[in-house]
Amino acid sequence: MSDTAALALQLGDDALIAAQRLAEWCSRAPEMEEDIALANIALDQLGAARLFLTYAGEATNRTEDDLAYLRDDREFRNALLVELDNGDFAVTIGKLLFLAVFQRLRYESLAKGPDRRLAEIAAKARTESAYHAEHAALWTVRLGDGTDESHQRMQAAVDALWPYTHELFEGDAADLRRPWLAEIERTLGEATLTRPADGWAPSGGRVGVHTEELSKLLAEMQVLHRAHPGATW
Amino acid sequence: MSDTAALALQLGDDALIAAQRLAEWCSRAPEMEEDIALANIALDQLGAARLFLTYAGEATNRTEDDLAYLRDDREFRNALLVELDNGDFAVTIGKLLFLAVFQRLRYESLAKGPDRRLAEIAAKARTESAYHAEHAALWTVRLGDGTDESHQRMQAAVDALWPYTHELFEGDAADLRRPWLAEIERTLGEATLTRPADGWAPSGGRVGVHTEELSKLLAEMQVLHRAHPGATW
Amino acid sequence: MQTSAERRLDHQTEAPDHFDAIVAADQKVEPRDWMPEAYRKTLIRQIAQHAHSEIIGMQPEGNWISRAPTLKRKAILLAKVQDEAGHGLYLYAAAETLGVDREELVEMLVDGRQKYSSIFNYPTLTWADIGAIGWLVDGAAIVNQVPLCRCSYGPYARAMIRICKEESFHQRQGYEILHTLSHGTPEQKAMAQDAVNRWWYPSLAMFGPPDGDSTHSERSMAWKIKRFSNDELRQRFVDMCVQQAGVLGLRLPDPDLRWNEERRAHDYTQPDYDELMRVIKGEGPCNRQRMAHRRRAHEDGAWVREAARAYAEKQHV
Amino acid sequence: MQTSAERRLDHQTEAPDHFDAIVAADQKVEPRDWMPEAYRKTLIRQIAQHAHSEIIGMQPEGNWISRAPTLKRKAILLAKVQDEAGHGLYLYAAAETLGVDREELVEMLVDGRQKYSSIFNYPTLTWADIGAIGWLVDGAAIVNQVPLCRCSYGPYARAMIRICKEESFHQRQGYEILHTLSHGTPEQKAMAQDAVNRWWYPSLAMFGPPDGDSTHSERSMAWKIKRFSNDELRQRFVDMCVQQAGVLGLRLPDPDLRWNEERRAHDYTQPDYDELMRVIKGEGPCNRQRMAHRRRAHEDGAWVREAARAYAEKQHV
Repeated sequence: MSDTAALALQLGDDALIAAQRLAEWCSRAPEMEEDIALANIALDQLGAARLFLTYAGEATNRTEDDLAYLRDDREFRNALLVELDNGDFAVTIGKLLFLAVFQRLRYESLAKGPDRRLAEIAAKARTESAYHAEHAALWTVRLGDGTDESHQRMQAAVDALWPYTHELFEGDAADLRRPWLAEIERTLGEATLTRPADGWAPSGGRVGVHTEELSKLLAEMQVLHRAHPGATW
Repeated sequence: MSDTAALALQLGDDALIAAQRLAEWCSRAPEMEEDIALANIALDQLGAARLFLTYAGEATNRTEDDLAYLRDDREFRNALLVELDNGDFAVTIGKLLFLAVFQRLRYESLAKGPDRRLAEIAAKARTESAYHAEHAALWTVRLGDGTDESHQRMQAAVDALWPYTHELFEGDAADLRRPWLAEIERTLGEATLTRPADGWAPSGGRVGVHTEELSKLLAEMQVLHRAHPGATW
Repeated sequence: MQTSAERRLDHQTEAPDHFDAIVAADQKVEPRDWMPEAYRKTLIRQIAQHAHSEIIGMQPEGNWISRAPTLKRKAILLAKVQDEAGHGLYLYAAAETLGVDREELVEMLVDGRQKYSSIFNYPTLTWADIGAIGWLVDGAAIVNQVPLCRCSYGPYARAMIRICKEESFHQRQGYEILHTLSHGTPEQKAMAQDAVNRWWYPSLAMFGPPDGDSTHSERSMAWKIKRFSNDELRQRFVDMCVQQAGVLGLRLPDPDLRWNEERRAHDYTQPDYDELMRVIKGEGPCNRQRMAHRRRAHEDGAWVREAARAYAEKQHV
Repeated sequence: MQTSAERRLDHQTEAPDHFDAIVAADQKVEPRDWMPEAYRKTLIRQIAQHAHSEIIGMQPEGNWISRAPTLKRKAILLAKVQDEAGHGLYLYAAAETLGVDREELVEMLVDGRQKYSSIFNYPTLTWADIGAIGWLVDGAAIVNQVPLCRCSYGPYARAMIRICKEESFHQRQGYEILHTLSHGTPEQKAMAQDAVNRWWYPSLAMFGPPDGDSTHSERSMAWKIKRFSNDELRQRFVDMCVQQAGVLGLRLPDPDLRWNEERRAHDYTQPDYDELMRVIKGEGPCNRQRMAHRRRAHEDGAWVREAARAYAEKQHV
């Protein structure tokens, strides 16, 4: 697999697994407007995933569905952050905030990069990511600066998720951590939340060593497609 | 499929799905002794399931694993009761009480029945069911007559599950309801619980119309087996 | 110069005539207009029930988002379920023009004082159910709803125009799912037929009890909330489906379904109205599950809504 | 005649000699015997950690019960995980002979004051991990535990005899899973090799830090709690695995692994002890998950344990 295809796969997997998790909220969100908003974001992520996966599979003659439905967890390249359980709404918002700010920065950089196809997809996706980041930041501030309970939950979410953010900046993405941190710290500050200390930095997603959650997510996601090999839907 | 094979399938599916649900408690039970006890009961159910499914598949040349892993939910014949979510410990105990007393009565009757193979399996399984019923009754009484909270939870469990017990007595098993009721009412009485009124009686399991839960349970149960068609394990 | 009390009195004495005139002229009653209390109550009940149905209706289809068989289908289904949330919102907004709060209505749904369409108390067992819901359930909804676009209450009529446009899009998607399945592998075709078998009669029951047994109907007709009887709409639906089923290559599970040349319509077997009554009463396969799901979402979200309120208040200080 | 205080004094002055004599003679110290406080504390810590490891160890393997690929494998795995709960119980009982409560120990596990074996902080990613855990992790446990069957403290030694018997059964089962996979389809063989690649070094690390860095070790040797050094046991394990890996047809992921004729043992690459320290400190892939799981089970079960107590008390009135 070429470096470009590998990168497209990684970007696609991040977006796909994020979409799958976000869609779990459908019909369960804290308010109807938020149900719609989360579904929107899931749809954006899914849309980006399809473009990236299509591109990733071209060289090896695999479709977006081949890649989404016929790999097992050891072959997925998403960061661990996106596969973590949704937890409560604060955890979901925390995951989205950390991911979307990262995605926006990454897409911005790719949109200026040498690969034309990646640049095109990234140019489209970055606008969406900017909206996702804004939406997540808004909720982070509301929850952080809302009630005592919401403050405590949002802080707990940020603390629990923080270790998983380091993995996002592995390899080529290392340069993005500084602008990412600046933006995240601003949002946390506005939300009256404490920025956790760096420390434990779990990783493995980029080489296919995931948490125990991913294979369960995939079991559900892939069950129907795999039960009918070669069928058209 | 012969009537006997159909019956064996039904008995096997009840036991298999019950085993799968009970095994979900493994490493999660309220105390270690109970973790062991629930695993024991799950193992008994699984053992009975294997014998029944092996018998059910013989005429059509299918193994226990063919039947367990290669049917979808529309082909499963278990009662809805066993596929319901575990809920809290009270719900699990309620499900087990209702099922095990039923299974014991049914196995007793089959052990005297005309089909030699069914009779043999049933003779072995009824001893185990008697133990399961006793264990569940013990907990029903403890929870019913324990604290206010446990009483309330146990009553809520019994109320929620009661409608699903009617299906157990469909068809040939109709005669068993009277002795089943006698025993259940005695246990509920001892547990200071109210026997719910009869009314809504959901069914469909015996013809393959299940709850939405079953296909998800099967997605997880079958994922690995299905991912490697024809492999030996 | 009139006092405001006098104006109100004037308004109230003149109002009934005005209301009757609007209805008679097939014009729209608007929120500012006087309307009979019973008209208002009927509309609130109907619009709220309709809104609740959209919200509860997210569940059976939502059940298959995680398992959709291709990414494209996943996107389409997710967008569809999202549309239903949107329809819920328009409808709650329409109801609010009648002087109730959405929160109040949601409470009534959650504690069982108001109903939602019984169709959503059936489970979605396979992917083909997503197709069958689109084709049959959305199809029935459209037949029911198209006349509501001309309903005498303006905000409701306008909401329905928007909703009907999206619903017919959804219906086409469902039809297309079934078409693909029925032209796919034998297993896929069997799955499609099985789904149609299970959803046919519940869809017929969506039009409500037979005209003879229908309460509220006559008055709703007079007020031009309702324009056709349950049985008229049901017949229209049957005739439409027969033709489409032919193209799909699927059987409708009614051995007595046949063209009646004299009536210029299909004869068909009525759904089991006793079953419908039981499901309305709460004894469908999924009533408890749907309500528990909704209630859990509502309760689990309480701290979030509270936080949002608290934050908003701080901004206004 | 002696007063009881005098007897106690006698006992205490004579006791150290008696204890030393028992240990020197390779006999068993029993709960009634006097023992040095440090000996008691060391044993409590070690036995409790061992018990906690059995309980936490249920999780990584429990993760695959629902997905076991055949009913037979499901039954074997469920029985195995159940055995681990049983081992936990024997070991807590052994610890209780030293004057602590199980409940107290469980609290110390749940709030992080006591540890469990770091190996269980790695995830089980595929079915082959169940084989690799049986073969390597249980294999390493047995090499560690067989000498404990001769440990100077009677109740611990006796618990270990029972446990070792079951563990070696488990190890054979794990070996057999890997054997079947490595002789199965190419995908299965790859799965087996992948699992061995991931579990090899963590298994080597189960023997603890190299002898030079090992705290507690010397005193435990003198007390005959421990009989061999970490490195001696690790070497024994490596030599055993090399031979078995050959039969399995799987590679051990160490390019420098080779027989050293001079030492009559295999040279091998040491595990990453820094990683071991990080995992012990709480920074393994699954530490938080394992603890959260245990804590949740403990908390969710509180009302049940309370009910059982309340019921038992009523029976005694």
